[in-house]
Amino acid sequence: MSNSSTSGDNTALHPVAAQSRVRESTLRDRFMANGSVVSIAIFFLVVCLLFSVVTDAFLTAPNLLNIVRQSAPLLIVAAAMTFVITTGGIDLSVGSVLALVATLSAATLQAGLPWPLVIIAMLLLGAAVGAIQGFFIAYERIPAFIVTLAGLSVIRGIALLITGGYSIPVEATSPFTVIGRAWFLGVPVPALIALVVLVIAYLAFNETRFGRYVTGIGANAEAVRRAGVDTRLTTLMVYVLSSTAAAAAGIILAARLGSGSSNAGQGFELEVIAAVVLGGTSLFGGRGTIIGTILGAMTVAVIANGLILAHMSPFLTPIVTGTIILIAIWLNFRLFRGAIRSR
Amino acid sequence: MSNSSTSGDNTALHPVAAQSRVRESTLRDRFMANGSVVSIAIFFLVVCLLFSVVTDAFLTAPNLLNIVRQSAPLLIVAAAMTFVITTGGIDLSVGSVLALVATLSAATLQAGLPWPLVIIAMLLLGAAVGAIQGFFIAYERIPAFIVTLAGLSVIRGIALLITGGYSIPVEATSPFTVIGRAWFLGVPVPALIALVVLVIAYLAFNETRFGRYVTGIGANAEAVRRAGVDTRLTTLMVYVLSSTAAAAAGIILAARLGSGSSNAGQGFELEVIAAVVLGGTSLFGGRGTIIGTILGAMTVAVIANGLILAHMSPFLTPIVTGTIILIAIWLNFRLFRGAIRSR
Amino acid sequence: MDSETYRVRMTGISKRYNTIQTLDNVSLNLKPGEVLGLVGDNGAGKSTLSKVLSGAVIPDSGTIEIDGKVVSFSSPADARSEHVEMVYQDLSLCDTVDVAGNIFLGREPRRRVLGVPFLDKKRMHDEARIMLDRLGIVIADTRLKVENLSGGQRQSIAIGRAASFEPSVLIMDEPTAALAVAEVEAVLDLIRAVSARGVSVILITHRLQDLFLVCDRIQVMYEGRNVAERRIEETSIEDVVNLIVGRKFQARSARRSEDNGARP
Amino acid sequence: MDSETYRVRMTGISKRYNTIQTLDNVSLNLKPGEVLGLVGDNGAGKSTLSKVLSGAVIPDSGTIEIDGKVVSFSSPADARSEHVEMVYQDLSLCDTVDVAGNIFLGREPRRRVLGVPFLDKKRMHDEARIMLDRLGIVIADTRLKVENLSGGQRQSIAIGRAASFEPSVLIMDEPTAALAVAEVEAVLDLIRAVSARGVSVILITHRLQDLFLVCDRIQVMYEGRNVAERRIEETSIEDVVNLIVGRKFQARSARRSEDNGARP
Amino acid sequence: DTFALVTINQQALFFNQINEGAQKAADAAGAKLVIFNANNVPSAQNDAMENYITQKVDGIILVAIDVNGVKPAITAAKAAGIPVIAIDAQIPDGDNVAFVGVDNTKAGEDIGKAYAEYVKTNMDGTAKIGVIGALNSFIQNQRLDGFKKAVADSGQKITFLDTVDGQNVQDVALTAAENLMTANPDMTTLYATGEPALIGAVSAVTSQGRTGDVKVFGWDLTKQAVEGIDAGWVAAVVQQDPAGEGKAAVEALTKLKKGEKIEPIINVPVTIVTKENVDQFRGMFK
Ligand SMILES: Nc1ncnc2c1ncn2[C@@H]1O[C@H](COP(=O)(O)OP(=O)(O)OP(=O)(O)O)[C@@H](O)[C@H]1O
Ligand SMILES: Nc1ncnc2c1ncn2[C@@H]1O[C@H](COP(=O)(O)OP(=O)(O)OP(=O)(O)O)[C@@H](O)[C@H]1O
Ligand SMILES: [Mg+2]
Ligand SMILES: [Mg+2]
Repeated sequence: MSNSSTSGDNTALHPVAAQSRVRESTLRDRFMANGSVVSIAIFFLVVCLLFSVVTDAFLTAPNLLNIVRQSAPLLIVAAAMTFVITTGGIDLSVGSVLALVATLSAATLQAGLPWPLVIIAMLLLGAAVGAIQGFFIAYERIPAFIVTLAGLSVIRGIALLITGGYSIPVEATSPFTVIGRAWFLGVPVPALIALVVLVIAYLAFNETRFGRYVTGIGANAEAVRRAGVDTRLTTLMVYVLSSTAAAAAGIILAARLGSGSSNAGQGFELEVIAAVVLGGTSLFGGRGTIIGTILGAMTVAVIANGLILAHMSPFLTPIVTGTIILIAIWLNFRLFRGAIRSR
Repeated sequence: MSNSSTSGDNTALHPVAAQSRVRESTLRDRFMANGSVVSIAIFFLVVCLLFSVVTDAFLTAPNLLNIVRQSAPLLIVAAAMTFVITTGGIDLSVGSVLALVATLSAATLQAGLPWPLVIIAMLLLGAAVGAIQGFFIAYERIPAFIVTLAGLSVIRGIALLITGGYSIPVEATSPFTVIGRAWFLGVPVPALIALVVLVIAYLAFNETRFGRYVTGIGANAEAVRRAGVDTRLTTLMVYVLSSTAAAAAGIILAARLGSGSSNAGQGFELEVIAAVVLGGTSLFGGRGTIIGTILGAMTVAVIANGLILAHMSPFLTPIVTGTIILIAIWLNFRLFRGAIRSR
Repeated sequence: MDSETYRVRMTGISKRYNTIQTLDNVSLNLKPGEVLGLVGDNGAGKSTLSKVLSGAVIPDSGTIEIDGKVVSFSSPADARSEHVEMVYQDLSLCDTVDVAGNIFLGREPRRRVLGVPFLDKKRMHDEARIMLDRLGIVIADTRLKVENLSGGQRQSIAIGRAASFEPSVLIMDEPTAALAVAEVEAVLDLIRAVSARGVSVILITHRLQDLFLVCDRIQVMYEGRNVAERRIEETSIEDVVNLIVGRKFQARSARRSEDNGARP
Repeated sequence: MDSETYRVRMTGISKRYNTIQTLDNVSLNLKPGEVLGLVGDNGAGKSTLSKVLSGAVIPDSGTIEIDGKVVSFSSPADARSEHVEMVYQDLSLCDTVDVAGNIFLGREPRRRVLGVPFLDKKRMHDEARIMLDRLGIVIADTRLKVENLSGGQRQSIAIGRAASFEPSVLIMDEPTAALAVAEVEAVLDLIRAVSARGVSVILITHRLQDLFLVCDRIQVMYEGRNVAERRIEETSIEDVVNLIVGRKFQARSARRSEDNGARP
Repeated sequence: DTFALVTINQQALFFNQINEGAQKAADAAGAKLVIFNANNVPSAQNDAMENYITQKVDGIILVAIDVNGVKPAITAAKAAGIPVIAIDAQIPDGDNVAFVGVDNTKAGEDIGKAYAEYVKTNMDGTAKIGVIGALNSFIQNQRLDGFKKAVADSGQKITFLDTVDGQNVQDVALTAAENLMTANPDMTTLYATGEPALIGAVSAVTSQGRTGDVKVFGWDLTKQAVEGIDAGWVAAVVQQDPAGEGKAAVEALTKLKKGEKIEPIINVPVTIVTKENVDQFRGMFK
């Protein structure tokens, strides 16, 4: 090979290896890389700090435990919804599934079924509802929005039909109510259940193939399919997850309220999706974070709690809530500009 | 140039020009190409046919005019929402804007403002609300879901604050009510307004640069930006459109009901989005159709009307509605399999 | 020739998309260890044909035999289980997944903790690093998401993914389009190495000079049809150019580059 | 040389993405009618540098002069108004928009009906057809959505878009990567034609032989820095290869292709 | 004959009891009753009434959400010769032929008086009260206003703490009530303006372990409320007679059909349920 290069050096033609253009990643880099989670974390802390200063009651153990107990259903369903949204899907039917399970568990308990059986049956019911919806979405390729919107309507309709509009009481003496009301090691049982669910969700999302494929499907479903993954089954499974989580939330709610009503969980789907999106998961799929979702859900719960503790007029509450969220997110986006993608 | 090719023919080396591999597009091809619109059109016709057979009253002029009058607000806002969703965005605040405008127009009329001024002021208010939300979405790059969810909360909160939870009556003698109740050339005025809005929306969507950029932003916002288009302004404008449309709907509603209530338009956002998605517009952006949206909205309206006329038990109505929609869409997807993308 | 000696036999493959007959009765044969160059004009149907073999596209008609056995691929998973791997022209990467995750997509190594199979991320990153080094590509960190990588870096990831898992048929759809000179050499070396191990390779490329460095045979497509097949010894760049274009064509960019430096 | 004679002068351009210094004090000069070949290894920073000139990326520091006037591009619209056009490596097409719509994106011809400016779709389709024919690409219908086109067809649309609107600076980032042989020729002809009209062209490519057919000058980047510049008469493929790789390198795929047909 | 009943929702016992009462009366009169559920959407009520008018039903019974917003539809019905009877919420200056139901402001005053009396006798005349309302409900706002008026008139030392919005949904009301109690540890009484609010209030008092020091007042009995009354910490609940209202409305329409005259206001009395008279309602919640 003829060599007409101007440099005769045998190894390096220009002095490049001397200095690397890649520097070690600093703390700031890692902050920026996880911009959306850091952003909601800061926001959460600021909100907590604010309410600790403004009200006396906020930073007391009973109040904090109250908050986690109240938000257990939200946390559980939001964790599952993170999977759904990360695939680029959506599940609008969770509020209806919650209502159906709440009424059905009250009704079956009233009919004399033993409580462990009721719980198992309800979770299976949730899984079945999710599988049906997932079938239409994953195998028949109907947009998730349409399928779960139809589901929302049908499932709440069934709850209505079962109860005839009455709310069905659960005997306060039934061991079933333990799930919603009891304490264990100084922590409310619903909070413990939520904790377990969240840990499992975190591991499944970040440390298993399933979680990997969920992210991949949201980013490029065809690429994942071409990699030989059964994307349809994976997609179906996320809806099974979200419906089962909604069923668990319904059980907890019925146990806590001591009653199953078909109007339970009205608007719950929006609340759940809001928590997930606030946490930094993208509605376009491919980017999800369980930690963000937890922070998003807790932020919503803390604001609702704190405003009441601060004796905010109920007429001002929705205005203040919306404004706080918007302004805080905005400040955080300015802080992390460039690190966070709007999509 | 040395020629070592095995064929000596000077023009064509293989016989290809003889037969073209592209055939004329047939009617079926064009059907398939517009799969989602054809699908919802068929569905709409089937539903109409069904109710014509099942009920006597459905296929009467007064009833059909009723339907269009009732669905005017839905049609107007859904047309605007088609733009929003086609950019890949979403506007959850339309129901709240509708309520705010309905209450404010009743309140200002009561305060003695002349009705033309009220209408102009309300439309401007809608535009301003849209511009504020659009600013956060387009210029500050906060996800549309979060911005408009905060908007939903804040704006309805303001409506609630203004009315104190009561509804404000509009004098039945005020010319303002013409907008909602009068007839012109045998057609209800709201229907005429909707018609004008729809024609303009159709032209803007398909025949103008603005509509082109809306689709382009949904498909690949960065590509449109690189083509030198001010994508931020375009994005802001779609939210101005949707809020202004919601304001117009609020005016029509207040005029028709003769009352402004902060309860108006609860859940309206879901209804609107459902009509748009049912029509074949993709929630992921880049694919939108105004004709589909019109058909989607009319389908929803016809089902609601038909079930009432058919004396369906209210307990069964949600179940039947959801089931009809799901099954019909499913059959259509099977029919047009391959022609319709699930995203 | 006895069909038993073929690794792949595709016969009568046709595929229509709405108004366009993308593939029209196309055949393709491939022996073990053979490197086949598949060339043709833009839109000739090369990618579609190779996607049929990788299971990503289901043909309207036609049969596929692998090692003499008729197969019917209803999804890429089926093709993968027959050890058919493909580098797609559009790369098929998940933008929000990191480099190692993309390479191992669908085949992530796992380790059991308390009986639960978790991803073995350390192994993924270590092995990904080795694969990338073999392709000579510089990527600072296998934990980077692929969305921000350069065109060539992305392409290497797609190649690494297909080549690293013991394929018996390896389809490469314009694998070197975005690669710089040293990386192209590495890919050509890779093709030589795997074919020496008995892997059958289909190489689709518009860099015609590369064909003569690695291919045993060349097949030319034109408007969705087979039009010619040549053993590499029997042909020349000029011949191939003419076949692709469909008439005599003077392509200076594909000619011998003796006149380097001379401006037109 | 007097700065007045330059069409483009970029000096001291730097850009950092998180941990990686993608561009480090890079300069680039370009005279009217000149064709500059910009080469470098994968990930060297070629695309990023050209995006800075097209306004798609805002650099951390550095200045850009166009025709002796300092400009500051805060968006591609600014660059377009200075007649800088670019073919992006990722093509930047809107998949759900049709072929003609993509070519005219941002510059749609309009006609007034009752004073309202509607799109002049007929003109768009007619002119798009003419442009595509000039590039020698076969696309059945300009009403097709680009999402289903082949890789080469998509690339021609991106080229047609940038080249057709009287640019004064035309940047082409690997415009021929997916093109077949005849289409490559057409693009090279196009480059020659526009540069003859006084348009300055920056051509980024890994097909080194093409550089010698159209370029006046070659600039080599390495790991985000300028490392060499050569007039085309003073260099050879081997030299360029060595500069790109950073050491002496034998690239048979980039060598004179005299030994066509000889297997390794 | 076909009568249409346009209701607010079917998730509160109250409305379902109206439906049942009306259904029974219709069966007795040999008429057909069709029911429309507006799911809390005001304009849906308007739409449904218009649909029934085109279908020419023989009479419409209406439980209005937005009392002003249904007026045009009522006027249209009158013009079409279809009588409309309003239940539960009176239509101001409406064209409806009659109103059946409770005067909510008045009943709010009644429970307010009972509350003031309770505070006077059992709590030495001082109390702090929190309210769980439903801001989007016209009649529930009336119940609160009447209550406040009576309390102010009573001259007892009663402080109104916060009002929280339960949005007429049980679980929302529960969370709001729990937070209300945390915010006001010194609260001694609670007033809930509707059924979901009362269920939420009762669950919250139990879950916070405040049954010893918080007395609950409210509207619309449920099983949980009855148990609270038995235990003593639910002091008084306004019980309406929704079935009676439904029945009265259908009967009025039947009378009209026969050409008889009816009263423009048909009052259905409420009962304030306390420990003394709870037994007569116990049967409803088995
Ligand atoms: N999914 C599809 N829908 C419609 N048409 C398609 C689809 N896929 C491919 N085509 C059409 O089939 C033809 C062949 O496409 P293909 O991608 O196979 O070409 P190719 O030979 O790989 O070209 P290139 O060299 O440009 O990559 C093109 O005209 C393309 O428009
Ligand atoms: N938006 C971004 N975020 C983070 N890193 C980036 C971004 N854009 C480019 N880079 C990094 O900068 C480096 C240079 O990228 P660039 O695309 O300019 O390379 P290139 O010279 O065009 O390479 P190729 O020949 O492969 O196209 C790469 O290492 C890439 O990972
Ligand atoms: Mg191809
Ligand atoms: Mg590049």
